[in-house]
Amino acid sequence: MNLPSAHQTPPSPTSKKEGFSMIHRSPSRWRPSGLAAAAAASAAGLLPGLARAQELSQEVSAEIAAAVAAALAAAQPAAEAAAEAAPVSGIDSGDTAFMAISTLLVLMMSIPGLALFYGGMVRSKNMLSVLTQVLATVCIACVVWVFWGYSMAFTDGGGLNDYVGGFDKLFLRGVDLASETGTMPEYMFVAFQMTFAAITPALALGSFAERMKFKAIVLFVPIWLTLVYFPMAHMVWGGGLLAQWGALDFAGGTVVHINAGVAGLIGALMVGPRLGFGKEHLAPHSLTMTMIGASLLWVGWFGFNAGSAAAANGVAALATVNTLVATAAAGLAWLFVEWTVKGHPSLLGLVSGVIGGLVAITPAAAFVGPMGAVALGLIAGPVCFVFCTTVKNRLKYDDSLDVFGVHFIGGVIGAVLTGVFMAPGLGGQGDESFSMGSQLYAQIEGVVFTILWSGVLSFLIFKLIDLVIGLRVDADKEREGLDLTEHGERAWNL
Amino acid sequence: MNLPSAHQTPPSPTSKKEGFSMIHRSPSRWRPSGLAAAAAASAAGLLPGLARAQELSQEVSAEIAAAVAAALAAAQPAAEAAAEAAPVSGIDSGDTAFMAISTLLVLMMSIPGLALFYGGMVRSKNMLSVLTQVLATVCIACVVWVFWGYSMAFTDGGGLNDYVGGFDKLFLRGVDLASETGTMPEYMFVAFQMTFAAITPALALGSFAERMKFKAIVLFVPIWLTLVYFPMAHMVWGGGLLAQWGALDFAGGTVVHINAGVAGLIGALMVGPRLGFGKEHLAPHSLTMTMIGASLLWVGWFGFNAGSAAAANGVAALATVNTLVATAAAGLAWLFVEWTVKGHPSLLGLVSGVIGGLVAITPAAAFVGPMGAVALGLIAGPVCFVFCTTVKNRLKYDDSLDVFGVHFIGGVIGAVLTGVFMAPGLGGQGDESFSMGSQLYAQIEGVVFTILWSGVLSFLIFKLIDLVIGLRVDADKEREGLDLTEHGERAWNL
Amino acid sequence: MNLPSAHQTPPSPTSKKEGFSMIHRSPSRWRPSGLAAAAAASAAGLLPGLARAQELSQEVSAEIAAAVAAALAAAQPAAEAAAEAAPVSGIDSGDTAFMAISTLLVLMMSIPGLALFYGGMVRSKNMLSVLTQVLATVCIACVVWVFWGYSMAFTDGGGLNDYVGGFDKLFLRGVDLASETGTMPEYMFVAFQMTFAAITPALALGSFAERMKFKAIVLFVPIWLTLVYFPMAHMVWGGGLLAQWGALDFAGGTVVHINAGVAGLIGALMVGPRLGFGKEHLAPHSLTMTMIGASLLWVGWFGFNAGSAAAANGVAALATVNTLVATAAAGLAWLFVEWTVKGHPSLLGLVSGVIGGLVAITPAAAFVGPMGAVALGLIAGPVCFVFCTTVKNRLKYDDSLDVFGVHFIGGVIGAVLTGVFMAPGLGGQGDESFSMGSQLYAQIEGVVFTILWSGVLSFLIFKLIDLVIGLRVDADKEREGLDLTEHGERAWNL
Amino acid sequence: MKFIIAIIKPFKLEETREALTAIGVTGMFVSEGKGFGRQSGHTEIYRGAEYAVTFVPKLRLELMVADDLADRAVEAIRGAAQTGRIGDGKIFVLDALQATRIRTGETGEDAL
Amino acid sequence: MKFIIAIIKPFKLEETREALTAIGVTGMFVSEGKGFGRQSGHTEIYRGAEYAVTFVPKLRLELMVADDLADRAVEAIRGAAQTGRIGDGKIFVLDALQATRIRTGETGEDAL
Amino acid sequence: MKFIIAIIKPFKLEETREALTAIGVTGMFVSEGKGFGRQSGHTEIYRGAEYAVTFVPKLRLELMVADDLADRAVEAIRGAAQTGRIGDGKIFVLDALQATRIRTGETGEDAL
Ligand SMILES: Nc1ncnc2c1ncn2[C@@H]1O[C@H](COP(=O)(O)OP(=O)(O)O)[C@@H](O)[C@H]1O
Ligand SMILES: Nc1ncnc2c1ncn2[C@@H]1O[C@H](COP(=O)(O)OP(=O)(O)O)[C@@H](O)[C@H]1O
Ligand SMILES: Nc1ncnc2c1ncn2[C@@H]1O[C@H](COP(=O)(O)OP(=O)(O)O)[C@@H](O)[C@H]1O
Repeated sequence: MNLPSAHQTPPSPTSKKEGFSMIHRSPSRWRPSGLAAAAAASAAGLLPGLARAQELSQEVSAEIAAAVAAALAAAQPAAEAAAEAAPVSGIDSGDTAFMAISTLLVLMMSIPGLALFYGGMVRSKNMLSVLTQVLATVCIACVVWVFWGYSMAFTDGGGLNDYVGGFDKLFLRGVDLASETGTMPEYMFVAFQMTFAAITPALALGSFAERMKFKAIVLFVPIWLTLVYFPMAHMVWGGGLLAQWGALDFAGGTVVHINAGVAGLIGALMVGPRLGFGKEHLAPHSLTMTMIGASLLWVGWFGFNAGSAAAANGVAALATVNTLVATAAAGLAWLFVEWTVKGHPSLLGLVSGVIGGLVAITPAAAFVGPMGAVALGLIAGPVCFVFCTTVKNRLKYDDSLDVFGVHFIGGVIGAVLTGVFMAPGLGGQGDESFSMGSQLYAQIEGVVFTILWSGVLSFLIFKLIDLVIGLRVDADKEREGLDLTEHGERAWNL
Repeated sequence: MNLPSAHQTPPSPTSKKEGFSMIHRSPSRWRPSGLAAAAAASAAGLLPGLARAQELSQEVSAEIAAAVAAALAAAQPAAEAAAEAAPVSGIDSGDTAFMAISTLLVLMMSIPGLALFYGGMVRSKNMLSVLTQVLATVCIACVVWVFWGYSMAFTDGGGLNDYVGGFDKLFLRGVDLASETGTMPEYMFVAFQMTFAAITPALALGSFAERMKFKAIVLFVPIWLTLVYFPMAHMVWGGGLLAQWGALDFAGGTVVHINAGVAGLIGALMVGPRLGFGKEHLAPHSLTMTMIGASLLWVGWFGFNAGSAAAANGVAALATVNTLVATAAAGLAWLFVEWTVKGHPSLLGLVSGVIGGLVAITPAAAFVGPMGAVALGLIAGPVCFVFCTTVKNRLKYDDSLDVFGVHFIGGVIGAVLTGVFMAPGLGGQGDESFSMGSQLYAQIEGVVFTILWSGVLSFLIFKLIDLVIGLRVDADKEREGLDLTEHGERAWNL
Repeated sequence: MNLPSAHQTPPSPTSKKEGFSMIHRSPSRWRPSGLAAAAAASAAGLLPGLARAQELSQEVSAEIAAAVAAALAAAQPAAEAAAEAAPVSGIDSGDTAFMAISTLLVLMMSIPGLALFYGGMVRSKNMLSVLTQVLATVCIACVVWVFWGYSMAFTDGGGLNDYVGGFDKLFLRGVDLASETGTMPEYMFVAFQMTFAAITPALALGSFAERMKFKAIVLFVPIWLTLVYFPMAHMVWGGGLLAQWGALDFAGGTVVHINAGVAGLIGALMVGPRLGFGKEHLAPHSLTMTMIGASLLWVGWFGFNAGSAAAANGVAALATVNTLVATAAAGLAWLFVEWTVKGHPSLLGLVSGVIGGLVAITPAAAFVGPMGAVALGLIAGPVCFVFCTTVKNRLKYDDSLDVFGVHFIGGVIGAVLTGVFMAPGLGGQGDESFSMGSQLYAQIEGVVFTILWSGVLSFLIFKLIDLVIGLRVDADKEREGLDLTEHGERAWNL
Repeated sequence: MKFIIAIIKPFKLEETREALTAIGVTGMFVSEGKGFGRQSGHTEIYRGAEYAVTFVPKLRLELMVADDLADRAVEAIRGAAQTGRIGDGKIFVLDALQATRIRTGETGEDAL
Repeated sequence: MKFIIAIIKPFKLEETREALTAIGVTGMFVSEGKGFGRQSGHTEIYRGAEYAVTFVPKLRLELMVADDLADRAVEAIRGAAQTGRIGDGKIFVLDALQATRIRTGETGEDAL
Repeated sequence: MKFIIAIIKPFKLEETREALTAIGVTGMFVSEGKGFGRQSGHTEIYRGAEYAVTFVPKLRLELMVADDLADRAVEAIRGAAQTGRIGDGKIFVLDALQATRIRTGETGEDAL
């Protein structure tokens, strides 16, 4: 495929183009062609997709690049000498600033965004348990990421490279102030990807909220990250299997949302429904908090989607527009469908549509055009609505906060329809070689693989934890609320 | 006038200077003078003010620019060849990163910022109605903007160009990854301006909160945007009438705040006062939420004001300082006046002053110096205080959340005093040709026009909606609260 | 020392290197060597540390720089002429964008971050008093900063320069659109530093919350800023005494956290314990708000720490990673220690650890490696835990919100251990000349000086205010709550 | 003395208090709660889940009055709290043995 | 008429209401509060401070019933609210003098 | 048995509970509310709007006690809840017919 996203390693890096793409940025990177080739080769090693996605619209043939470089080299012998004598940086301050803000936006998505979005939907006696679980998940993920996660996701895995990376960068060995990834410092890339690892397991928590032991969650997160998430990230973004299949995922539809949605559902099924589910009034204790959370998720999602362009450029700008309009369309679609079907346009419906739209646009963020994004939103909103209302009620599983109905379903819609709306005829970024049939095939292949991988392994992990310490709190504790019984605190003393 | 803001098209674009201003940024934009002139011409077409405001402090004569370009061209024939053969990008990654963050900051102003600021001030039974109205407004505006809003605001309107743009970019036709506006991708400019279109009608909602039908709001927003906002944006920022008059509005004092304030007041008068207004205790249900909202408004307002510089430069930096100090001064001024007059320094007073200060500095953000900004704040705080307390109580209109008293009054103060504090003698950015008299005249002309335009059209729109579906909910529903009756939900179940 | 932070002026500026470091950024700054030297000299004057920290990893000898410049000068005589004729800007748009976002992130730390973090921990009857105090402090600090604070901190103090700056830039005299600091506009530097001045006294407020008169706080803030904070900022970052001693403080461990922690403790001791302290249930009224606040503090802290790199580069990226992992480690450490010792893993414990970790990594942010940061967090969490639980209970002082236990203790741990973990053998950024012994000595010297300076002066200020207007509200008012009695409002009307 | 309990619609509190003050009642205690009766509640829908809420918000007044004031107090409440629509509430009268003012220790009608 | 007050565990409200409706009770008033009794509370720890919370959350039902319904109402509550574990609560019965329906002015059992 | 209702200042709860426990009271129920009486309220100002809030926050205790404990209970409350300043509250005593412990079905004084 010729439209890899920022996270992604294209199957056959076109090193010369990459070389140029790095050249035409800033004088500190003007290099004679020999150096350029070397730089290109090294850049192609890990994440050439980064530089590539940035330059989608600006590609110029390598010959011209070489000519420019040669001309300059001729005019500036001293510069060449300097470049050879000293380390030359490929860092772009604008891109680095952009990735810094993207990093903290994705952090803000988890805390307080997701924590509030979820916390507002549980009963007030379980509010703190949700907040604690999300925050602890983020903390655990950060530490595990720099210990072994980054290495497992973004280094060469040798014989296992199709599935997982290796241990070359355990404890960030070898990463230093001079390391670069694309046009940013490697440390920034480490931080940006860290926040993705943090939010993914936190998303899954919503499915089994209000009844899971905190101890079980503290075990689940690092094991699941290690066995499920890091390999998935490697397979999609680190040059593994799915990347080779050509499945496109701009910002994490499969790796993050489908993955978390499946894990959540498995967890919900294994821990069982909440006491009183289907009988008692399990109403959200504060839709105000849910709305704040959803808003911060939307705001933060620019870090997620536009940040996945890995540079402040046209691709990021397109992702920005799409992240606005797909979301708005999905929110409105849910709202109006609910208004028609249930008689009231609810805030919870509107924000649910908003999140569904954000999820759906994630894999497609810069592959589709703005009108494709609107269409995607208009589809995602109502389909998620049907799953969260009718389907869930039919099947009677207790996915407390609809992680499956929103993140899984939204993720699948987005992943599959990326293969449709990227068609140039539909305003997408596919080029003349684009074939909807084969792209759809690759997309569906990616989705199915993710479901299987995440489903089977998540099941085994929950099973193991259940055997060792048990997944669920006592009925009495559940009734009194996890805040007091698990954490010894109370959320509101007004 | 020679100090246009970022949004603004100066009456006679000075294309050569623009050419240079684009040149002295990044090597990818070094062009032989012929290309430079061409680039300048195209840049001058739509939004030359962008590039221009950026360079306020750095203007160099076009002759020198040409000389530089010529010298370089001589030294680099290959570069010239390359530039001719390939598309050359004028994108600056730093500016693009800056506009990306500005875009999401303005989104954050609406949600959750404004939603919480307003929501906290209503009674708890109407909390969700406010949150839903604001979020739905944002969603509607996003979709309408990419459908026809952007085109109506920022394309040439042909014979009607004085008042409104045309339909060349309906559904963003013609905007693609390669389109540029100033030094950013056009998509980013589309996104940035989208967030302004989203917050403006949302601001007006505060005037008629707690009693308007949701259905009426869902109708009001797209109609008002189409008939009132898009033309106003065109007239001030898109090269229309007010731009030609020389009225200055750095970040949206007239287009956003006066416009919304007038629409809000008209709405409040037409829907009538809330039941119990003037008799019952209509106290804010959560000043905590109001304070969170006000804080996020302040934080987000940097996107609004500094972002309006359209580049990460000295102009943006000055707007940043001013947005800090004018706000702080206005907050303190309201606080101390209230302390003296009413006996208590209230939090609501402090945040009201803060918002009043933010509104007042908006049109003036980079036209005045920091001391002018402090002065502006010290004036805006107390004047808004008088309007929200004494004047409103005298006239007995029920502008629920003081949109008129804060946004309209603050906007007028800022718009008019821009004509005063931009005087170089008062530390402002006016140059030797600045004449306070004629600038004041232009400013007042702009304000009066906005009042008339927004007032008349808003009246007609509300009248129409009232006739078709009615503006107001039943008394019983109003008493029970809009949350339960309109949205079927409840904000707090603690 | 050879690893100064962004805020810091190294004892002997190496002007030639600085000259180069400015050269290798953007063509607009390519200057013939004569100009380069001049630029270097001026840059070295105020804040050369800025440019320097940016380039830590990229230092190239000045000779090569000069050669490059000479070669270019030879090839571009017209460019030279242009550069001499016109002002040449050293502004980097990426760095400026980065500092803009850092500025507003630090503002967001105070409001709503800190306000909510603190407000959630008090009883609901005092919620608004905390919010008002924090917001008013921010407003006062902004105004005082542009009036005289910036000048006192960042200009030459003549004979008193060891302790405090002078009055050259009173009311920002001499700062204009063309002024630059490092690679950003000076206005941006003014704004960034303003937000540090705003948060520091706000941090101290937590110690004496729930009983101090608002009037006393309104007096305390400007006096304390003037006598304590501005001189400290000058001594550490403005070229004063502590900078000369070689004490390292990347982002404000001494200036901000130790300083505020000491002032807070003094205030708490002088105003006395709250009524009912040690007897009644003084439980936090909303840990939800505290969690939102802590999350926003974490997110905003990137502005604090990474922003202190003053540029979007590898140093900022390292600070970003460290600010993630030290924090996560500290949060988990507190959580698990509390779980073991007290039986429950509480949310308040987790967020307290998070804040403790953020404080501890502040002085060390880009001086230590990621594994050093994890170690720092693992130490800071439990030590702060012991202070906030055991030590405070033993000594029976009523530091309401543990400003001393978290900010002072965390700050001291971070400041001292910076001298340990910056050792290259421990993954830190110290170079071959690094000596742990002498660095530790400098660090401790800095800490002790800060304690004395802040302690003595804060005591005198509180004493003075107590004599003039009294520090504490009446017992009846304290019992009814400050919200109603001091501010005439009520936080929640649900 | 008589102990009177009244369940009323929340927005009627101020009028009711005024009516009681007018006839000489000097004190009362008000608490919030939810009532169940003829007045139907509402339905709340949260995503897929629909909840029929049978309770409606009400206020509860309680006041101790001298015997001779009891009937007038009942009448005052009835007059002020009435809207004529379902759900207006009830007034209950119980007999009481004793009242004490905590501040002074006075008992009986002096305590009111 | 009898005035019945019942203190119950919060999650037993719905069952209790249904049991009462089943025997013909048409109205009641519910309020929240906290009870002190044999059932022990819990400990909350906030940083260094430990608080033993002796009160536990309970609901309070009150309903006026005709004399002949009183015993059955007590029985219905007992049956529905019982879990058999400590803290189930109490039912108190008081004698009442009068009831008035605010909407209509009806009194006595007609008012219920 | 006697049914005692006490309106007290909120910060006096703990002392009052202890005083009652000391004389052998084993249970009670506490709810929040607002009182109207001699103690004046306060004024809240929100921008232009001033509200005179006539109600002040109070706690309401209710407890059923054996006849012979009633006087001592009233005395205990009075002693513990008194500050001597206006607004200290009231204690009301009503006669009760019956008490039932939901858990066991015990009635009368055994139920307390
Ligand atoms: N038997 C009762 N005992 C206690 N409270 C009652 C009783 N019946 C009704 N109520 C209270 O009175 C309120 C109003 O009663 P409802 O039957 O809805 O209408 P109306 O007052 O018009 O008869 C109810 O919400 C409930 O709180
Ligand atoms: N004497 C009493 N007067 C009023 N309420 C009481 C009394 N004793 C108990 N209660 C209420 O009943 C609740 C349950 O009582 P408790 O002694 O804990 O258990 P049990 O109901 O099993 O006897 C208490 O929480 C309290 O609210
Ligand atoms: N007649 C009454 N019936 C019920 N409650 C009363 C009555 N009078 C006073 N109260 C309650 O007692 C509280 C204290 O009464 P107040 O007159 O303010 O002071 P004091 O207790 O010193 O007489 C009031 O706030 C109210 O809740």
